[in-house]
Amino acid sequence: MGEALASFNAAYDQAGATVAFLGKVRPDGGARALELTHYEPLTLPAMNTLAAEASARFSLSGVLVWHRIGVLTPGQPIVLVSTAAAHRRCAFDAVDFLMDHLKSAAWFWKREKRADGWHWIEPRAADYADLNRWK
Amino acid sequence: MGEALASFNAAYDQAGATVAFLGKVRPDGGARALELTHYEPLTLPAMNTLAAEASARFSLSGVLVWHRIGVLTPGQPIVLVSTAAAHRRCAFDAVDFLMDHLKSAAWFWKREKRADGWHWIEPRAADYADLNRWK
Amino acid sequence: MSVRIVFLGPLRDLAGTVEREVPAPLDWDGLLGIVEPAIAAQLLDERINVACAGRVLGDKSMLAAKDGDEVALLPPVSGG
Amino acid sequence: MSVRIVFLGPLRDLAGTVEREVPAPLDWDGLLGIVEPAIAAQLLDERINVACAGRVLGDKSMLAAKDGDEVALLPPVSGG
Repeated sequence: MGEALASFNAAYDQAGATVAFLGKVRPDGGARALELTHYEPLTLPAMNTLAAEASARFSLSGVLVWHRIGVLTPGQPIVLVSTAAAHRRCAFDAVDFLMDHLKSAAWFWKREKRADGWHWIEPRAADYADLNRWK
Repeated sequence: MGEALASFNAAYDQAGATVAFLGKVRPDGGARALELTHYEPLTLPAMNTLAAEASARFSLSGVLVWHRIGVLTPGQPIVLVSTAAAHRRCAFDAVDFLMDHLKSAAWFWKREKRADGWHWIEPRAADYADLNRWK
Repeated sequence: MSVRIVFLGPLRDLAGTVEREVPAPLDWDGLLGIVEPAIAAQLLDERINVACAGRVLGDKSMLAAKDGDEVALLPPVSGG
Repeated sequence: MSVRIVFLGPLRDLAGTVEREVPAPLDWDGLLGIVEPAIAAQLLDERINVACAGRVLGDKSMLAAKDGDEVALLPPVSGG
């Protein structure tokens, strides 16, 4: 995370504001592992489209979106989003926008391993409500 | 910035969400330099109080607040704020809260060097409006 | 002359497999007839998307997969 | 027996100095009388805060600085 942000920040040193979000696996409810799968033919094109949309909508100087796949354990990073803009509000809103879309509009599926086996995680109603804020 | 965030993040690896904001000197309107002064007997105690308030209000696992003083040139960092929390919304709102307070309720004064000399920068009406959101 | 059906997320468990080769061409009715009834029932849910040859269909009932196409069955996502 | 007055931000330019030693004790009327008229006018603005001995006064008119205290005149801040 540190290196990625340091170089992202150096690349956009004339932008007044840089915001970063890092999401990690939480040790909630006895979850032992999280598996993220994706559908490769759609994932990257859709993320590129999403990043371009955020960039135009919030007048960004730069945008970085990383999302991991595979089996991850508590404490490991899942997603890193960073934006650079002239003003704080745009950089903030863009990260918010990107995260809301990555949570319930990008081609990833999440399941969680608990003591009794694997459980798929569906987006919650709140995630859809978050997404609808941007429509 | 990279090292600070990497170690901050490592310190709070069980928190699901880390948000960071970095504010830099913008090369706006021909500004050649920015000077930040503070009142030392108040600065650090007030920042500690502010960080503690954010921590309690947004249930943070961790909070980092750095603010520079002295003469800075365009592209140089002024302020770095980072928060760790179980959930994204809390980490986001806490950074927002901290930045609004650092802009118009912490003991810093800013002046800008333009072609015709130094000019003091007063907070804008929008900065006070941002601050009032939290009251 | 075949189409590959790819099952994503929880549909993978329902199908008991990651992917399946079926004869081409394949349209919507053909798809509903060839998958397990439990999956066919899911496909009728509007939250389930279908992609063909790398494009998500705006109207999945217009599916028209030809030889070599990959048809992906996409349940509600949950990233981040 | 003195009090140090510290001028912050733009008040520094108005005062033409960073700080000034004045006789202790010093109260609100004493402060208004001892600073330049332009600064006294500023001090009446409610957005100007006054700190004494490291504490911001809730009511600056209650200023009561004694020997050795530092009195800081704090105009509206602009950090970040």
